[in-house]
Amino acid sequence: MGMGKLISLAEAVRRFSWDGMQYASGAALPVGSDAVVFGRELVRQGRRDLHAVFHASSQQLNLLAAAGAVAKVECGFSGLEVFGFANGLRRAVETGRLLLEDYSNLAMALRFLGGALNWPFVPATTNIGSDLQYRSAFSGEGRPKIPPVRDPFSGREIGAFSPLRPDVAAIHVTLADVAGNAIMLGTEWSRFELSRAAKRVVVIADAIVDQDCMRQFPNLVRIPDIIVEAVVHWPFAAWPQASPGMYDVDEEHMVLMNKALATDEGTASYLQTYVRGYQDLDGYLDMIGRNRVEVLSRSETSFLVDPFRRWIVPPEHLAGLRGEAA
Amino acid sequence: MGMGKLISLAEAVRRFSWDGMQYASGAALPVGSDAVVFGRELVRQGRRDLHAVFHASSQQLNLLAAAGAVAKVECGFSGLEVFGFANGLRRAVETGRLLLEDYSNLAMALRFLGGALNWPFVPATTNIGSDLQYRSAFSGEGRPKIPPVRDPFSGREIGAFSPLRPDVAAIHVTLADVAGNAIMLGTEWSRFELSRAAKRVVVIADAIVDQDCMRQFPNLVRIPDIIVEAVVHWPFAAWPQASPGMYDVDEEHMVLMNKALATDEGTASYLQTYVRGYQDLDGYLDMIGRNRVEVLSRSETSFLVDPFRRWIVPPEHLAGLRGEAA
Amino acid sequence: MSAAGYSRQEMMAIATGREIKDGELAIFGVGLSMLAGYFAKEHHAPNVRAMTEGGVFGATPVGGLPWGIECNRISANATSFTNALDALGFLVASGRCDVGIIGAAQVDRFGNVNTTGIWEGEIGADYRPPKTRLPGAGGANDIACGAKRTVIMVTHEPKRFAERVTYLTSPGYLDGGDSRDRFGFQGGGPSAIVTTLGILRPHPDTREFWLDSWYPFSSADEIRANTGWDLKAFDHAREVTEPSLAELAALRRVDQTGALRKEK
Amino acid sequence: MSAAGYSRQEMMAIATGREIKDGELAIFGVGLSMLAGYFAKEHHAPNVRAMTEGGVFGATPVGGLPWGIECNRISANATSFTNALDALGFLVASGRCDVGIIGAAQVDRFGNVNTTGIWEGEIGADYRPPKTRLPGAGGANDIACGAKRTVIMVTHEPKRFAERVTYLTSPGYLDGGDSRDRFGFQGGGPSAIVTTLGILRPHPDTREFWLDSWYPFSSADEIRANTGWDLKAFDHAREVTEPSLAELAALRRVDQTGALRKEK
Repeated sequence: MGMGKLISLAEAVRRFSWDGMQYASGAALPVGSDAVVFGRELVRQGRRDLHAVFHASSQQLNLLAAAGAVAKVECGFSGLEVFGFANGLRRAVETGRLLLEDYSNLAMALRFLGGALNWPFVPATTNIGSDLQYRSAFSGEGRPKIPPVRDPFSGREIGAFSPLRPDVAAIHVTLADVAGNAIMLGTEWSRFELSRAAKRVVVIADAIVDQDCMRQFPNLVRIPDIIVEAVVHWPFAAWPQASPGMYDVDEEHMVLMNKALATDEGTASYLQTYVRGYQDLDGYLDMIGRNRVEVLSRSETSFLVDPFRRWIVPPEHLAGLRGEAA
Repeated sequence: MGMGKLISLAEAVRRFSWDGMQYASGAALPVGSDAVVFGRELVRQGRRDLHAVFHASSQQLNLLAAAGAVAKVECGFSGLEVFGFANGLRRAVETGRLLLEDYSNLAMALRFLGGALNWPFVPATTNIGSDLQYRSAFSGEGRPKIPPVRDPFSGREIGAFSPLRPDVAAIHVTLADVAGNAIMLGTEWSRFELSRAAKRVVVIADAIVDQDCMRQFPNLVRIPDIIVEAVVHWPFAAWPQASPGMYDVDEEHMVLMNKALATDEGTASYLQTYVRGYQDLDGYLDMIGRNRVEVLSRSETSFLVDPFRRWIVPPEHLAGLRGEAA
Repeated sequence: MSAAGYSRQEMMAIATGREIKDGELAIFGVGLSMLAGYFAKEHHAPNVRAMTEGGVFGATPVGGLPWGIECNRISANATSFTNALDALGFLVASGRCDVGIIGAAQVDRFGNVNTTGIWEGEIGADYRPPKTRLPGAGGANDIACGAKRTVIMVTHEPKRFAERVTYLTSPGYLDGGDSRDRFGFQGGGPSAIVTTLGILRPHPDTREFWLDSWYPFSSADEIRANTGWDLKAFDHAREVTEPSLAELAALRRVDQTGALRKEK
Repeated sequence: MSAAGYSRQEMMAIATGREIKDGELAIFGVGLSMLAGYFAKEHHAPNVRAMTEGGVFGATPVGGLPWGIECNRISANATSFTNALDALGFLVASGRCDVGIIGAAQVDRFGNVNTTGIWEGEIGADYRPPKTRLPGAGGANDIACGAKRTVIMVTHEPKRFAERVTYLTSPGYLDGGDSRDRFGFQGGGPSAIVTTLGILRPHPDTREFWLDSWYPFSSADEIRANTGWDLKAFDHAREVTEPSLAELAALRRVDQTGALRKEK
């Protein structure tokens, strides 16, 4: 297939990341779909000084912050839901190592929408009148955060959000073909808008499917190949978070990871074991534990993938589809 | 099922339309998905003075204009693509009987988006600098059409679209359950945004499916039941236009219909035969012609419906699901 | 668990759930607010039209409390998945949503909520790092601005009930009176603060939160002692009706993992 | 069909198709512009990333020219269906689309397009009904504003080539020079007007359209006689290369129904 964009995770990070870039990922809530493994690879390759733009926090952002890879963050939610505060992120903010600019979850979706449309600003009818409008962690940069704008019809004043156009977005999807057409199962959060707002898009797919799957379900292909630079195949890419249809949250590792990231020593140990502790996909699944992989795969949501299983390309056939092999 | 909202077409028009209302439909291009049959019923029930808001024209708008049911229109495209000018609409505009306010196709989508968000205005980076901005068929109403607004970040001037919040939207969908969850096959145009912008939504479905279909494919359910007032089952609801997966464009009738609507006599004759010429769904399909129904159903796109066929409720089982029967 | 056979948190969840009416369009956050919402659906509001911030529609959580609002436990039986723009924008910020339940780390006399951070003293004019960073706004700011009314659920402790929040994450009535009006929010503001000790409601004119009711196991005095402003009481203030057996049974069917039964 | 074995419209479609480069992100309207675009894909731009206004991606029309851009003929083998906001907004008005092909009922010396209506005389300050109502803007205004460049396809007749369009539906270079700049459009404006007689291109300074080339069967004089403004010619103006056999074969594979072979 001439349009093949399937490359390895390591290659994707080498080609589509650099120190200081504005990096977007996830766009999902803290326990759901996010390209967590892309963040692990960013740390493995030593990326620094990232300006992270996450719709909501996730273990990826928690890890990147703990590892000192991130200088600035913009997000709508910085916790881990019932798993509590994101300790790596929290520590980096409290010590002043990292500047976190706060918005709401709708604001982040709208800022991606505005970036996708390339608007100069986005109308804000929420976030105004609160400290989300009045306080800015980036105030030193001299750019207003949510300045007022006047509705020309009624004359009333609302706010204006700044649109986001991240340099690179690593987007977790459930299924992709090698050309980059992608299907997300579960809520999209703002992955649809983000995929258009970002200057470059890399999709990280739990499974690769034949393009016939996309032609059978074109309405599910919310990320078309024409906007995708590269496709990475990586099962359990969102681990320890969930991927609806594919696997459940690994509750035990969620707790272990967040506890580790609460201290420098814990972080060092976590990086050693869970970030540098594998060489390839096989090693990664060994690290999670084959038994746990099987248990997490027995999700109540598994039936959501059933209609697509016949098109999933067996892992042993994927090597031949790799773009870089040529 | 307690949440059943399935009612007859006649009942839907009785309950969800009135003279002078702002009525939105279709949101599809002229040969595609549109609730054309809802427009036929509006004419049958003698609705007048409608303010029609159509993303793009269609044979429905062509018919409503020809029948004198519409006083004002806002739309992005007023032709019938390769079938030429929409003669009913064209005549109504040229004689001054109907005021047509022009926007572009993106503008209409954005105005629905703005209505869905309940924004006071929507940033306009297209339509500005052209007569779409400078000329208004509604200038007598004293409200600016696309006034300027200044970007508070850069200081540069762009335009502002007025959001749309139609009183009622009749939205054509491929599949719906009786609670109102709906699946559209083919491009959505702006039906997603319209379904949120409208104050009341009636979905007109080519087929009714069991709710299990929605639970198997929740990502395809872009119109959830919680925003739907009523569901109408009407096969060939978009005829003579196409419904991807269900039936092709009836090219012969597209030409016949548009030719008829080019004159008063032709319109009268068309109304007699094709608007008042049936009593119920059976009569409607007879009117189209059972043979033609079969031919049009043999679409190159039929395979798009295959994954959902097992959940389609046979017509003979639908009577028991009707909300009004109780 | 109290001698009454239910915990303070269970009482709070039930009192919150009673605020939800059948048929309403409602948005629930994660954790306790979701339990309160699904309790209402289970008990007296079977037709409540519930959604999550991410656009999960038609679902009832399976296997206990979801760990997050995008969790597989709430994705296993949804009828529709859309996105955040839809749920928080089209349906909430727009003013279409009837009621939202939000939590608070800190709440003040005008129902303003802080979930962003705790600073020592005033923050001051320029940015400085918080002593304790909290999870931020999430969708709560959008719900506080857009939902027709909000219910704030919060553990009743003096440190949480401040004269003025240090950081105003989600607007209540701002400075009270009509000060909220000038922002043109579609939503009407908080109709109640439901706590582990009782219920506060806004005075119709000043918008200051006054004591509306206490629980069988608490008292007006206990509530005043745990509130950081000079709490006034409505003339009609009274004791809340004790949870019925049916209510408790419904709540515990929803709270399968017993998250609320652990006394805090 | 001319003696040359191809029609004027076929020449126009091929000349338009030659403007499309391989790999570009392109948007095609319905009818002739779609034929020109898919000809390019068939002939020299196999990796052109084509979409329609409604958000149909990855499709090649089956069974001849689609009757509309949402037609089943282009819906039968798509890899993605999204929506108008995506195609016209996220991908075109945003400035991401490389090239768009649009038609015109009337075009003027600065490449402004009218597809809205024909009036007798000036419209005047207030609204008055057109003598002939045309189909309106569709997505053409958005393409004219947002695509990095546009190609205007139009039958070359005096009535269509006006000093100034009566109604300016889709902006070219407005009043010429840098007058387009003040609107901040993401797109650069029309790079060519490809007609049934030849090709006009904008002067780099004045942005007035000048004669760039004529066809084997036409001439500069014929083009001038059919143009409603004083048409200047570039020094480099020359005859267009005749369609190759491969080009004609590719075009006719796309134009299965022979829409372009009927001489107009």
